[in-house]
Amino acid sequence: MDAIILQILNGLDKGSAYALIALGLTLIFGTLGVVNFAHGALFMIGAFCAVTMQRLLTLSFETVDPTKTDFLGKPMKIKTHYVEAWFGPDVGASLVDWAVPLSILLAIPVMLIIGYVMERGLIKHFYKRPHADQILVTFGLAIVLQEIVKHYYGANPIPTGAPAAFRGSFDFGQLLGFDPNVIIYPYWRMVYFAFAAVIIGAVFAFLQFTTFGMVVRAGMADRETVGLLGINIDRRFTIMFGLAAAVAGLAGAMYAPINSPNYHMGMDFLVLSFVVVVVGGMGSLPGAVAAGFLLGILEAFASMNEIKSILPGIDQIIIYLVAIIILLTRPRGLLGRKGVMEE
Amino acid sequence: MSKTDVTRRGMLKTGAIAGAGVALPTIFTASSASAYTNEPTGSSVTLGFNVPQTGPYADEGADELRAYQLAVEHLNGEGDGGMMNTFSSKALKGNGILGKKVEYVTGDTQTKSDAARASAKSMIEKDGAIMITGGSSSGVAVAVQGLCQEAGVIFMAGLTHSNDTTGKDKKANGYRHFFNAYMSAAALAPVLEKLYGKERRAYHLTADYTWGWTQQESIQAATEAMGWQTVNNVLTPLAQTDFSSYIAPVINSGADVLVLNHYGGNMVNSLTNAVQFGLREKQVNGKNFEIVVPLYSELMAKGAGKNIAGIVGSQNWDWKLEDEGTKAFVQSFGTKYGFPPSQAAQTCYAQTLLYADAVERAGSFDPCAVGEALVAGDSSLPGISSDSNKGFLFDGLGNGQTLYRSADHQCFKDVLVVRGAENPSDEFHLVEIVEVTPVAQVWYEPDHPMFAGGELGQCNPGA
Amino acid sequence: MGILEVKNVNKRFGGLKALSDVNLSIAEHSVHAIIGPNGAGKSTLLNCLVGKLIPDTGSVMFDGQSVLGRAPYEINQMGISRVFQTPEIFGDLTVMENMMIPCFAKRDGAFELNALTSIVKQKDIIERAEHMLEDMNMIDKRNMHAASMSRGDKRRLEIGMCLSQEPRLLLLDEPTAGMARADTNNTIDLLKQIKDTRDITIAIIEHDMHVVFSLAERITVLAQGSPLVEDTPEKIKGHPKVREAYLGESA
Amino acid sequence: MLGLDKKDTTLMLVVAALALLAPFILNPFPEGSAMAQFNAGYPDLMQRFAIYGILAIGFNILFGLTGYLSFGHAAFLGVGSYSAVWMFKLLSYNVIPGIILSVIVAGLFSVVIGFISLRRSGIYFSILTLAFAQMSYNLAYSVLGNPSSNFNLTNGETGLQVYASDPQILASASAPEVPHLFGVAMRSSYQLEVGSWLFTFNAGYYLCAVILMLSFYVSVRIFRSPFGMMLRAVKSNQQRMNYTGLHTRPYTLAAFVISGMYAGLAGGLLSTMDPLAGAERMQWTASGEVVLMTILGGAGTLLGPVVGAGFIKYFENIFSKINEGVLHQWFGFLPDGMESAVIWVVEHFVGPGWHLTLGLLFMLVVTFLPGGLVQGGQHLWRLLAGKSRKEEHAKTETQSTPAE
Repeated sequence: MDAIILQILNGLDKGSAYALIALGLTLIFGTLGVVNFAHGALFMIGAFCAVTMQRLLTLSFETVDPTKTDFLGKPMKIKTHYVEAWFGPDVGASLVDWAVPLSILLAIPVMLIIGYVMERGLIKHFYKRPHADQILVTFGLAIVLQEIVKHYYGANPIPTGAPAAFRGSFDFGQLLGFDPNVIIYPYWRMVYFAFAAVIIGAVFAFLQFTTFGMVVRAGMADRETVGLLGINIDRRFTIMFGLAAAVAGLAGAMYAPINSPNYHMGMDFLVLSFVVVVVGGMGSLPGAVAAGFLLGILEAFASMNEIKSILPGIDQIIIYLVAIIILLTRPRGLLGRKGVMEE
Repeated sequence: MSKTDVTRRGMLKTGAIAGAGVALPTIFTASSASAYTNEPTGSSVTLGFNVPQTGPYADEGADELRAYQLAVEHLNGEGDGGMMNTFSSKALKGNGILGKKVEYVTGDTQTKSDAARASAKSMIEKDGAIMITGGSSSGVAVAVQGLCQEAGVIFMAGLTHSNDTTGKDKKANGYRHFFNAYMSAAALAPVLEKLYGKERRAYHLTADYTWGWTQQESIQAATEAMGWQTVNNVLTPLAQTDFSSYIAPVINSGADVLVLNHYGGNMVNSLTNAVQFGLREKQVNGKNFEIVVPLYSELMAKGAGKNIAGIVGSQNWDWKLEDEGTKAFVQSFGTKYGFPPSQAAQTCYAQTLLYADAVERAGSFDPCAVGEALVAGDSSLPGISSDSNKGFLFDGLGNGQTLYRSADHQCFKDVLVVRGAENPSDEFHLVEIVEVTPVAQVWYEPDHPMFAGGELGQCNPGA
Repeated sequence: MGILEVKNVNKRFGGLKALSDVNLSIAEHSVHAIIGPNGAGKSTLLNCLVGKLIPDTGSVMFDGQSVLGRAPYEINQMGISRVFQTPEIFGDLTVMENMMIPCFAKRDGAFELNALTSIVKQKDIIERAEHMLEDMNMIDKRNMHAASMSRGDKRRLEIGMCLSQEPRLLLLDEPTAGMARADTNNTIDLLKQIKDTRDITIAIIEHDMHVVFSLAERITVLAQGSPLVEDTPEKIKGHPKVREAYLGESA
Repeated sequence: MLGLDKKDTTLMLVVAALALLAPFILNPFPEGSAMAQFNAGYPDLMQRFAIYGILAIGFNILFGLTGYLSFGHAAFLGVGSYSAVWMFKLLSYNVIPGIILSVIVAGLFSVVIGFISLRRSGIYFSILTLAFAQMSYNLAYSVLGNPSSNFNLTNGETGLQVYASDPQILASASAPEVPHLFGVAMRSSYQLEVGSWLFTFNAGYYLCAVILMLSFYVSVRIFRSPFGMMLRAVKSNQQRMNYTGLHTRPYTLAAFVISGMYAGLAGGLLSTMDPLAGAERMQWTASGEVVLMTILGGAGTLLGPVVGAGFIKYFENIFSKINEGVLHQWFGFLPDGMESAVIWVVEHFVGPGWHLTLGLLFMLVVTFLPGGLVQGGQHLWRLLAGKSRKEEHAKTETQSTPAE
């Protein structure tokens, strides 16, 4: 029982990441009809916003300490963080400690700008082009973004810890009446889940309750008609693209403490997130979210020893297997609309 | 835009044949006149450095490349000479190899056996490389080693830790300086016993591919031999990035040690996840819960950050060793690049020097003669009585006295057991050396079951 | 006994009853029009005839054989061709290629793996297609990209493609919808000519009364999913029920 | 000639000439010159050009004609590779059984995957094929390749290879211990020296080249056949197909299987040239690569996919090998400061930066040469030649239909 609850928690957590990426991907599919292979790269850039924030906060000046020597036997240079010099060691250290949450402040404007530039500078010219061309150009862009990040940050993962207050685990089981230390779950992963829930809720509320959202939803359903109403749908779509980029970026920034970011993490997520979006059904936001959580939970269950001992290697293929079964039983995924990306 | 670097076949450079030549039947690029593949006939010789330049191991590849460039400098008599000065064999004179200037070509393995073989082939076929070296994974090492065997050039393996490289998949033309999974396990077991006691229950997470399997098999055998129990061994997909669903079952499994048979990004993530789940603070069976990472590297330590504090593993070499060879190498590398070398860099540097030295001693680039020289002699490691304790004995390349064993082309030397530092003084002191396990303890016979099944076969000169 | 016999056909979409107890008989060699206000179930009925939808109950017999449960391509192979409201042609192909495809379908059936013969060698098909293009008065457009033609030309092409299969029943779904008057009249002339010169039955769904009364020999009026009346055009014109159900709505 | 019209015959002759004279064409620079770095006329790369050309030609039959974008073609490549190596292990190093079996097995595989995946269209189809290929890859890498288990089909990460202990029941003592065609080793080469040029004629390459020409010929025939026209019709309007009495599923399945067999053939040839089959050949990145090759060159054009394949393989193998030392040679003539500045810039695009160059290339080509290198190139050529648009239009009509 405890094992199952733990795997459900894991599944929700994995699902949060899938759902957040898939949500942005679907927004772009649904509103703009663009297959964005660079979406994983946006997630990666978000994670590197956290890394950058950490780097900014740990910018240091060097002083020479003649009493110590470095590995070459020369006098050692001691690095002091500017923030510690300016705000005192305590405030400075806690600022550094809180780098990841603070990076949200960096990630939002950066991702909005990247999204805006990407849409106006590149994607805009590909709305009427075949999907194949969209794939080629966005894939090229993804490679370019990746290589730029690799050039500045290297290929090795970069540890980006959560604030000390969120390290360690929460005894979840005691809440449910289990013995202590049976069902424990890391604080930061719970933060991530809550964060994902807030973002998903905010996006839905935005689309549901604002005029802007209403127009965009109408545009998703029937772009031409909305265009005929004299509404400047293009400008709104640009904003949607920025929003999708911001969602991906925030998902990435907050993900940094869970797994150390590296430059190719976007590609690792790209294929999975496409599977999630399609299983959810093209053009359906709730579908993308539901599929994200469903696949996350199934993946967590498939990695349980009890299941692996019956079906060796099932954890390697579970997502794909489920995707095949769902697509064969439900032609348009869980909640897909007819005619979207079926040609 | 001068001259003729980095291209093939000295024969052409001498310009002996002008006008339309005769079509000559050849295998690979050895012309009928030469006795072996890519016989250098001009004033230079080309080595092929095949390292990962893209993909997750690109940084490791970059460090390997730095070491190679340094080695080439030293061989050509530039720079401070590095470990050439401390190397016990004095055959190298700093005038290239056999008087020929050393040149090199580089390629990208992408950490894929296909791409690595393509890159190595291009070095052999297009650039006339006489020796191929490098790599950062065992799959690639085995693949390229097989290719070099067929092509008739020497392969000096880079970072490859699987038992198979000099076990099941060993080849006459292939040579490994790096240690292997068995040695890691043999070195770790006594230290683990000393640190954590005999009564331990271990839970293994193992990367689901060749290296992971041999690593797990080795460490399980070694720890069980000293009394540990193995609670479970769970295979994890290579592409896995989030290990939470594999870590969670550990919590209530009754295990008090977690062994992470992971490398690179896998290890960084699984360790980070394990620490997140509070395993380091856990008490099980009245003991502190411990995590063991059998194979460490500086880059992994860097990637995992604070999570490695106190976690034990093994290394082939570390720049903090105190011997003369290490000091010379660190000085030389650090001066040129500004930071200390990684173990991948050291093994690549040593392999290049060992190759060059063997050529000098053999007096020829013929792979068969070079191969013989690489493991030549009846010298043996002291303190080990075994018929297979035979090969080329050397010192001064950073690992103390080392035997290049002729039976399987594996180097035998001391193995380091290291631990993640609690409070590293800087980014170069992430790990500290716990113990240098003497070579006698990691010795095994060539027919050990974990290494059985392969044949070295005959050396192939390619002609 | 008509060539097409529809008996007691019912079709529901969730709570909505789209067709209820539809009975229809189309006599061979006649031109039969089905009219009715929006939402009367005309398109649903048509889709049931060609295999796109399967009725909940009832039977649809074509020339004594049931069409129910057969895929559209099988029903087509039985001899029913359909012209769509917006012309469905192969836009990426040339006009000539468009015309050749149904000729192949007629000759080779639903599938033929003739991957290594050249099109150029298919003399009989080329001849047929050219002949039909001449009939349709489009031979000069043979090398045009089909998508780049006018709507009227696309319609002609589509009808030509259907005819080249020599169907026994031609179903037309609002063939003149969205057409200019001149194009509409051309289409009427074309259909008249087809009726006069070919061994064919035509069923037509139409909104445009001008078209209906110029062509139809019999008319079925559909309202709220079931047939209201069936009669000759003259009788239909004056029928009070029709005026009420149909004209009242469209006015 | 051979059932082709004049234009196609010319095209076929051009391809044949390019394939047969590749050792000359790809080695334009003399040995030892600084530009020799750009020579591609060595056996391994020439073989790869031909093999990936075959793969892309086959992929184009599916994607270019029917518009069905398979994201799992690497599975067939991998299956073909494994089949060929198994033939080497069980029978002998003669390449014929290996190549034949690779085509058959890939064909069977594609019947199964195609039958299921083609029940859906559009992106749903793409994801189904992707899912099948990723499952194959993951299983081949781990569960199906554990040397210590009884069922070691793929030899996992190391890759399937021939061991001395393998049966090889048909091996004769006289035949070479490497893949060979009735005794001619695939890696044997003749070299021709002309002045300071050196040209290599490799047996394996010529086998690949001959098969490439055959594959190209078959592809031309398919493009010009009624079947090919039906496939284009599927892409254009499936609804009309159905209401014209044509069953689209067998057409798409046939195209899928043909293209899967091409991929299997390419996989078999890869093993034939180099008898080690690694699981990475089945990874999604490999599937993506053939998609990129086809689109880059021009989907739906006859020559495009081959051009695209050559382009990508050239960058992968040539640009990745340019290192700092080479750059210093090239720019050594510049004054010191300028030299390091130029090298600093160029360095980003070569060696470890070859991915960046490729990514930029994708973006530039698709932005400025819509329709891919071949169509975009033709377009550009006509613009430069100053022909009127009408003429151009008339020309494109007689050509195969452009992508989508």
